[in-house]
Amino acid sequence: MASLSIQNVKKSYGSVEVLKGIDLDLEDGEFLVLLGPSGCGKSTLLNMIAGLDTITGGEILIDKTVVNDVHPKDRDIAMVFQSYALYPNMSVARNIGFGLEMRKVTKEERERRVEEAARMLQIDHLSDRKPAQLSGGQRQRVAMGRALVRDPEIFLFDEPLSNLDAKLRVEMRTEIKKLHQRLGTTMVYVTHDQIEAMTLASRIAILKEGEVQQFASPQEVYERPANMYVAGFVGSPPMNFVPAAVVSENDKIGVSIERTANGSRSSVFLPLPEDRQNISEWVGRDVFLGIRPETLTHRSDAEMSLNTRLQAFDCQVEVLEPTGADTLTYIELGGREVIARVNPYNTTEPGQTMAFMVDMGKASLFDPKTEMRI
Amino acid sequence: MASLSIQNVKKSYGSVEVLKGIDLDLEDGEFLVLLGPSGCGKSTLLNMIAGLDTITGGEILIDKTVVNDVHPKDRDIAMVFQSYALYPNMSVARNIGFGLEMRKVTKEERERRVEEAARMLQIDHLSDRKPAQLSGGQRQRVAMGRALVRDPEIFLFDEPLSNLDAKLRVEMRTEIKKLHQRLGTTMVYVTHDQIEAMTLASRIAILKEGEVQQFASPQEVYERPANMYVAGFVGSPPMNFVPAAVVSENDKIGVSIERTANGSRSSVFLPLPEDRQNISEWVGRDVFLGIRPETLTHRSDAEMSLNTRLQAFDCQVEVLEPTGADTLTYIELGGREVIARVNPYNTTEPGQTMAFMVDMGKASLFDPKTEMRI
Amino acid sequence: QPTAEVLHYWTSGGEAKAVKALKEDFEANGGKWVDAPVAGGGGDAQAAVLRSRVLSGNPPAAVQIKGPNIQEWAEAGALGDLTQLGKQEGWDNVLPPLLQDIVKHDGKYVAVPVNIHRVDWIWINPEALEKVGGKPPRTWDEFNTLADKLQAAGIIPLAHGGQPWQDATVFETVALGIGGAEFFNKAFVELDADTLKSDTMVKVFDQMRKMRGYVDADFPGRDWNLATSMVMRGEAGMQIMGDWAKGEFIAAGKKPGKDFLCIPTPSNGGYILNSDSFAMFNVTNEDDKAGQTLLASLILGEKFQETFNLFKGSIPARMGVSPDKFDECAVKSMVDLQVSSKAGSLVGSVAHEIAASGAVRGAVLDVVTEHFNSDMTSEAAVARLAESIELAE
Amino acid sequence: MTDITALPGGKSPWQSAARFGLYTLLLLFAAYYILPLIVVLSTSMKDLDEIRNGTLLSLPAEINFEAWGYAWNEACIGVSCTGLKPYFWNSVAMTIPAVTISTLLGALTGYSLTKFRFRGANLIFALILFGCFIPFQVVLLPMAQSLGFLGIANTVPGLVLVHIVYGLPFTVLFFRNYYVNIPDDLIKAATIDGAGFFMIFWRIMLPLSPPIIVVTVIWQFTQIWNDFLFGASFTTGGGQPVTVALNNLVNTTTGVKRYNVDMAAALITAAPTLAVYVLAGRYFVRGLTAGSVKG
Amino acid sequence: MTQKSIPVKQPLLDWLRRNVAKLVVAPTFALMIFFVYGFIAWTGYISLTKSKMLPTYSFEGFYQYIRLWKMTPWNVAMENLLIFGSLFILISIVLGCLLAIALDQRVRAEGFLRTIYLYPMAISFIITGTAWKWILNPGLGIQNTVRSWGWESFSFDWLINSEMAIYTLVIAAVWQSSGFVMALFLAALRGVDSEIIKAAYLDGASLSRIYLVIILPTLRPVFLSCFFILTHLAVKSFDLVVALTGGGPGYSTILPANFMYEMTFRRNQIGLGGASAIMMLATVMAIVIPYLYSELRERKHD
Ligand SMILES: Nc1ncnc2c1ncn2[C@@H]1O[C@H](COP(=O)(O)OP(=O)(O)OP(=O)(O)O)[C@@H](O)[C@H]1O
Ligand SMILES: Nc1ncnc2c1ncn2[C@@H]1O[C@H](COP(=O)(O)OP(=O)(O)OP(=O)(O)O)[C@@H](O)[C@H]1O
Ligand SMILES: [Mg+2]
Ligand SMILES: [Mg+2]
Repeated sequence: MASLSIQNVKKSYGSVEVLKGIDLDLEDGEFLVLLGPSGCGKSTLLNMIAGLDTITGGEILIDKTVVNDVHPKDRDIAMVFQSYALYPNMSVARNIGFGLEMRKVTKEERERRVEEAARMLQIDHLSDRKPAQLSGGQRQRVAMGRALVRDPEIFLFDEPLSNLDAKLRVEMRTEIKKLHQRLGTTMVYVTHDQIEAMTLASRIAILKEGEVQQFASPQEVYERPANMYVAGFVGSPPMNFVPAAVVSENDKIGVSIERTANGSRSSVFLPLPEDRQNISEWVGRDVFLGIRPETLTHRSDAEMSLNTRLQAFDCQVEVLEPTGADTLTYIELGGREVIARVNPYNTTEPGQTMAFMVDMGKASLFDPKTEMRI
Repeated sequence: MASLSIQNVKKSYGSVEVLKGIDLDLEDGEFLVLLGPSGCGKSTLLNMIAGLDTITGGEILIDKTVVNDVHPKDRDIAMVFQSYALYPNMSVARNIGFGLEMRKVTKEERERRVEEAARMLQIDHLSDRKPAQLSGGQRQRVAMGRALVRDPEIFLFDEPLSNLDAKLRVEMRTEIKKLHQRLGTTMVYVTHDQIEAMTLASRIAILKEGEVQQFASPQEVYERPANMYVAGFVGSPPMNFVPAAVVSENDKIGVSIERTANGSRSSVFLPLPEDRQNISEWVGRDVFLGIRPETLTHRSDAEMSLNTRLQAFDCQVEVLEPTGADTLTYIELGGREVIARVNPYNTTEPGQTMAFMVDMGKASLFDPKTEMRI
Repeated sequence: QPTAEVLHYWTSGGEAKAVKALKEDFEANGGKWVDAPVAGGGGDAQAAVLRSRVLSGNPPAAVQIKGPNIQEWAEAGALGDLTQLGKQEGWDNVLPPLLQDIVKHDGKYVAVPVNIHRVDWIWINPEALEKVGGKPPRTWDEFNTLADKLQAAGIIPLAHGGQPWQDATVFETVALGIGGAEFFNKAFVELDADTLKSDTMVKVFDQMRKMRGYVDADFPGRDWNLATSMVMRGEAGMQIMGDWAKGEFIAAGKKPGKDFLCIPTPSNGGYILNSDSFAMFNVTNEDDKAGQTLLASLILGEKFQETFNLFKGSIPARMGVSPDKFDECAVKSMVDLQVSSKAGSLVGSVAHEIAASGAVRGAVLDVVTEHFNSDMTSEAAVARLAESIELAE
Repeated sequence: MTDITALPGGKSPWQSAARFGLYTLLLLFAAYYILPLIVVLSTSMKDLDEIRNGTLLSLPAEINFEAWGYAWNEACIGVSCTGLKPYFWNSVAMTIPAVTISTLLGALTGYSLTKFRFRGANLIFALILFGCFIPFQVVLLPMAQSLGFLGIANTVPGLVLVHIVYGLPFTVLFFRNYYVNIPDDLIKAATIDGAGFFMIFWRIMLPLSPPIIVVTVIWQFTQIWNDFLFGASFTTGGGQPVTVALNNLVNTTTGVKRYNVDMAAALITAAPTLAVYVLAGRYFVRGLTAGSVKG
Repeated sequence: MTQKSIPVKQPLLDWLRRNVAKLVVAPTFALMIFFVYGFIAWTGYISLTKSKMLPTYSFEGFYQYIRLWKMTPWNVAMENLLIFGSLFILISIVLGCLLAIALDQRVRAEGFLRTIYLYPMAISFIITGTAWKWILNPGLGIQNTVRSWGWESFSFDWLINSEMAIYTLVIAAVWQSSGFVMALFLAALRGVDSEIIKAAYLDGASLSRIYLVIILPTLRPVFLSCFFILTHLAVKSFDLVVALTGGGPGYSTILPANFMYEMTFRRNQIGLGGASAIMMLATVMAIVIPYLYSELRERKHD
């Protein structure tokens, strides 16, 4: 276990700057998820932590020691690769034990540790198989085993679940979570799946084009996204952005939005909760109102009576998308298509008007110019 | 547009029977989703509908005509492949127009239709690119365009979204849905993603090992799964199966489940709603109680007062998995790990006891022997 | 127009000039010459071509083959009949009987001989000879003495190329010299097992072992003409080779008797004969037939026999050609031929496929060359020779 | 492979020593491979005196292309002194159709075997493939008979046929292994689009094939151009390919042996295949990856 | 939209459509059946006759085979094939592999070196044979050159030494083929998943370990391909002997192909030649058939 500190790290391939100065600080035992779209430089950063790629600028510290010039094998790091990178010619047991073999661990000790890791991952019955004879999920476990057995200072995961099917992905996600809870080792995990990021991370770093957009806990990222990019990237279905104007009505500051109800267009005023009344300088200006689909749902008087931040309005339903547990209901707000997450029992037909409520306590406002959170 | 009828269709490769007698009937304009795990024979069936694979037994009828011996190109079917199967050597426009070219449509007509399709899919600015120069989502659109432009009787889709990332998948799903609403063409869609199936289908056929498990509307499949396989396959997180005993208490038939509360074990009785009281022959026998995570949630007295089928109980929380919109809460019921979907604001710490409620109106009972729905 | 496709392997030195002379003569007489040279290996490559041409039903009109091969092709019915032309031109009267035997099958002419080569020549560099004060050897013992002297003087005694047919060439001159003509024929024509295993044969191989000692280290694979030029340059004292070697000397502007000496290898008036001939294959085309007739009659014509053999270094196949223009070596060859023919010491070459069929020749070559290139004992070689010849039949 | 030399902590003096050793090894072997070419090239540019007096490995005193011109235009092959020129064009006339047809047939066959897996396709492939291993000497005689029967013995078309036949196993092998990796979905898509067998081949498969076409063409071209056995056995006289003429030329001497001419002639004979390798060698390696190596 | 109807069946057209692939394969297949299998059968039959100058067709049993195996040159040829073949294959693979690994280290001028290693494949031995003969000839080539540099006792006379001449064939054959092997290996090395190498680095393996323990074992298919390509080259070798040693000294360097050629064409022993050809084929088959079998079985599960 070790702390990890990344200080103004840069990376260029030729004239292309792939990482533009990354700063991240991790405590001992933290679980960092690097989240970002394809090509944003996640793998590059991970490779640099592992020492598999040189650093163009900045410093990487493990346990407060600069490791820029330390060879990968001396960094005491284990990594699980996206393609698993199992050695195709070796048996499962040999694959897992190879790192120990290279480090001259005695045969008995090695066998003991390999067996232990295999049992933990429930692949002990596969010890003699070759990787080609394993299913995707089993391969993934072997790759994990190879990292586990080493008992390193830091674990690195490069999209370890992206090759698995949806069902297995959920299972393995939970296992990784449990593993971290049990071992408490510092982990860095790369993914572009925001659900994985949310469920696993103690802190998330969201990258875009080689820059960190936000570095915070999952809850923070979800509830108070630093900018529209983060807000749109995290959450599925994504946050709705509704063009709105900040207005003051009856001494309350709120937003005014265009909407269609009963076939005619009109605007609706949604007051902001008490703790968000401090933005008087924005009155009269346009903003984006960010609403997550699950905070925009069918009107329930019972709940409204309990929570004063819930605000009701009517709107015409355009498309319905039942997903089983919920029905995604598409409405038009402020000229944009907006998704509401509605209980399947409370839906109507497309074209009908329906009563909605929105939790303004969980809404965000964004500056349309800078796209930053207000 | 055309109706499609699949009558006792069988397929064997050598001695391996891949499809074991499939019966499906589709009206004009329906959207059929074939859902099933990898290797269950979905692609095989689709290929047989398209005429790309011979039929070992049974008949396929398009518009009431047997097409078993009709060449694919004469069936007037368009297909979108999982790998997209774009012609790498042709430009986007050429790819889209190739089917028309082969059918000797005049150049002007062809260009007109290609342009129209490209505009509809918002890829008209990419006409001159080669597939290698496109992103995944763009390729997917081109593949769609190639099918669209043909204006066929039936569309076939073979996992068209499985190569896309999560975000894009959601977007494209909606577009396909809209497309179907606009064109009204009969569509057959293969996937192993149950969310896609639920949101797109007018009817779902769930396959397992070459046999249809259930053929019904998405709602029917979700709410009244024919057996535990279907119940477990559809829905994410999947339905919880809790071992329970059917008992009669105070003249009400219900189920009795073991659970942990306040650190000690006890059993809880959950009465079944009025309309499910007709299973007196099961009293005293063991069953599986199927509960979907979203119907098992934190106790809300407001809702319980409105809905009498909601039943409350306490239980000890084991693991928490926040996904942003909801927090998946793991509890132990009847000796099994059970997932409840809880609002992030209503969670406690692991190890604490929490009050839950379950919607027994949406619960299913299964025979542990046959695994069929009771 | 008379046309003749001529398949031959005369591509080197004097041979090439000689065949050119034939071509010019043929064309001067209105014929159309289609040249089909197949170089390499003294006819090895040509044999494959010929076989494939015959099998494909499209043989060349005239093919340079010789000895028992002619008989075998005739046996297979592949050769045409020139008897009529032969009668017309009186070949029976002008061809030596030995040659008639070679080119006739069942009493019919199927081929025409071009020349007579003598195989058993020693080519000597007179300067080298003078330097060691030796004189041309008349017995193999003298040969050995001379060779020893040359070796002592730092001159390679025997220029030789290590190719099976060259080894065999030396071998047959030794065999004739030590065993005599009767022995030679008994062994290699009648394939008499006792003779093959006789003590005389052991002696022959003993002499071969000596010869091996007179050869320089670099000999394996050397072409014969390179060996010849070693003699010319004085690097080596002697070479045992047929009279085609003379063509090399002449082509290099050397004069017989002055710049080089030709003497027969030691034998009791023996003469090893080699003769090139053209076999006329069955052709159906009238032009080709006319070409064959024209070619055959030209080849046996006095004029051609003279010009051709002057280039080639050999002597005419037909009798009655004036020796005036021929050099002293050739004249000696002509004289010796008559003498040995009468004395019955004229034999056909084994190495050059006159006396023995391809298979027997090959068997002999195998053993001779194996013996020459290893330290096999003479006894072992003799045993191997008998066995190998038996297998070849 | 990854750039292992650029790893952190990897720049030790030991590393530079290894690097030096690496280059020494590479250059040493480069010498081994290049030596015969240098010998041939330098000899072809020397004059006869220099050849006789100098050592074999010494470089020519001055560059002199006289022998080249002589070999091309004047050298004697048998009795005709035409140089290699006419034979060179014979080879061209033989190689081009043989390469084209065998490549095309190989492509079609490979396409049929992989994309239309009818029953027995694998067996047929195995049977065809076995043809790669047949020693050519074995077929000379029956081939001669067959060519005679077909009436194309001793003609260029006959030779073309021979080369097509014995080139086919290789071309089929290359194309099959390449086409196996092209997704079947592409064929299915085109079938649904209404394209027929040949249309798919022409419009989809061929445009995807350049890498393997390069490999096949290079392979076939060198094999056919360099062939000696068939050329020597099935042709005579003026119709011979250049390799046979080269052999005849080298063995034809009129007086002195002109080694410089022989070597120049050898280089002229080798020029087309050498050029192909130097110019397209890169695609060759690349195409091999795509075509014949799996795993 | 107009009503489109499903067309009626057209029997002939349908048949053609269904069978076009087979029809396309047919000519190639027919050519192979006739020109490969037919010819093998013909040769096989001829080997059972007493054919000499020209083929004859009267059956004689295994007479030629018995003769064949009694003949010293044939036994020498087979022995030579064994020595030459095993050395040639072994050295070519080791050298090709070594060079490929060396070239894979991001060396400068890789393209240039690769071309140099590869070019011998482009040239026939008919062309380079003379050059090799000179280089290996003690009086002209390396020995002479080294001696002229002053090392008088240097000796390299394998070409003219009947014990060693077979190794000169190996030298020249390796020269010609190892570049090709190198290309195959290089192509395969370029295809190795770089993540596997990274993983091995993290596991603490050194470069040589990585190649030895991880990369080379994964190249098994390439080794196999090379093995079969080289085997068939070895059995087919003919030009090489003709150009370099002419079978000599003596017949110490002949190979079965040369023996067969000599018997068939030079010694008018077509039957015997046929028998030796069949023995050569049997040698190849013993190696190739198991390979083809495993190759095609493996493919089934792709
Ligand atoms: N060796 C290289 N040379 C040049 N550019 C490179 C190299 N490796 C990566 N890149 C570029 O650097 C950028 C970041 O690559 P990286 O692999 O880190 O992306 P990523 O975030 O891991 O994406 P993905 O989710 O697709 O794995 C990409 O634009 C890529 O093209
Ligand atoms: N050509 C074939 N020969 C033998 N078996 C085959 C062949 N094609 C498919 N199969 C087998 O048939 C079964 C069904 O295959 P199919 O491709 O229809 O599955 P699928 O449901 O589409 O799976 P996936 O979701 O992975 O695409 C599989 O077990 C497969 O192994
Ligand atoms: Mg990556
Ligand atoms: Mg499929």
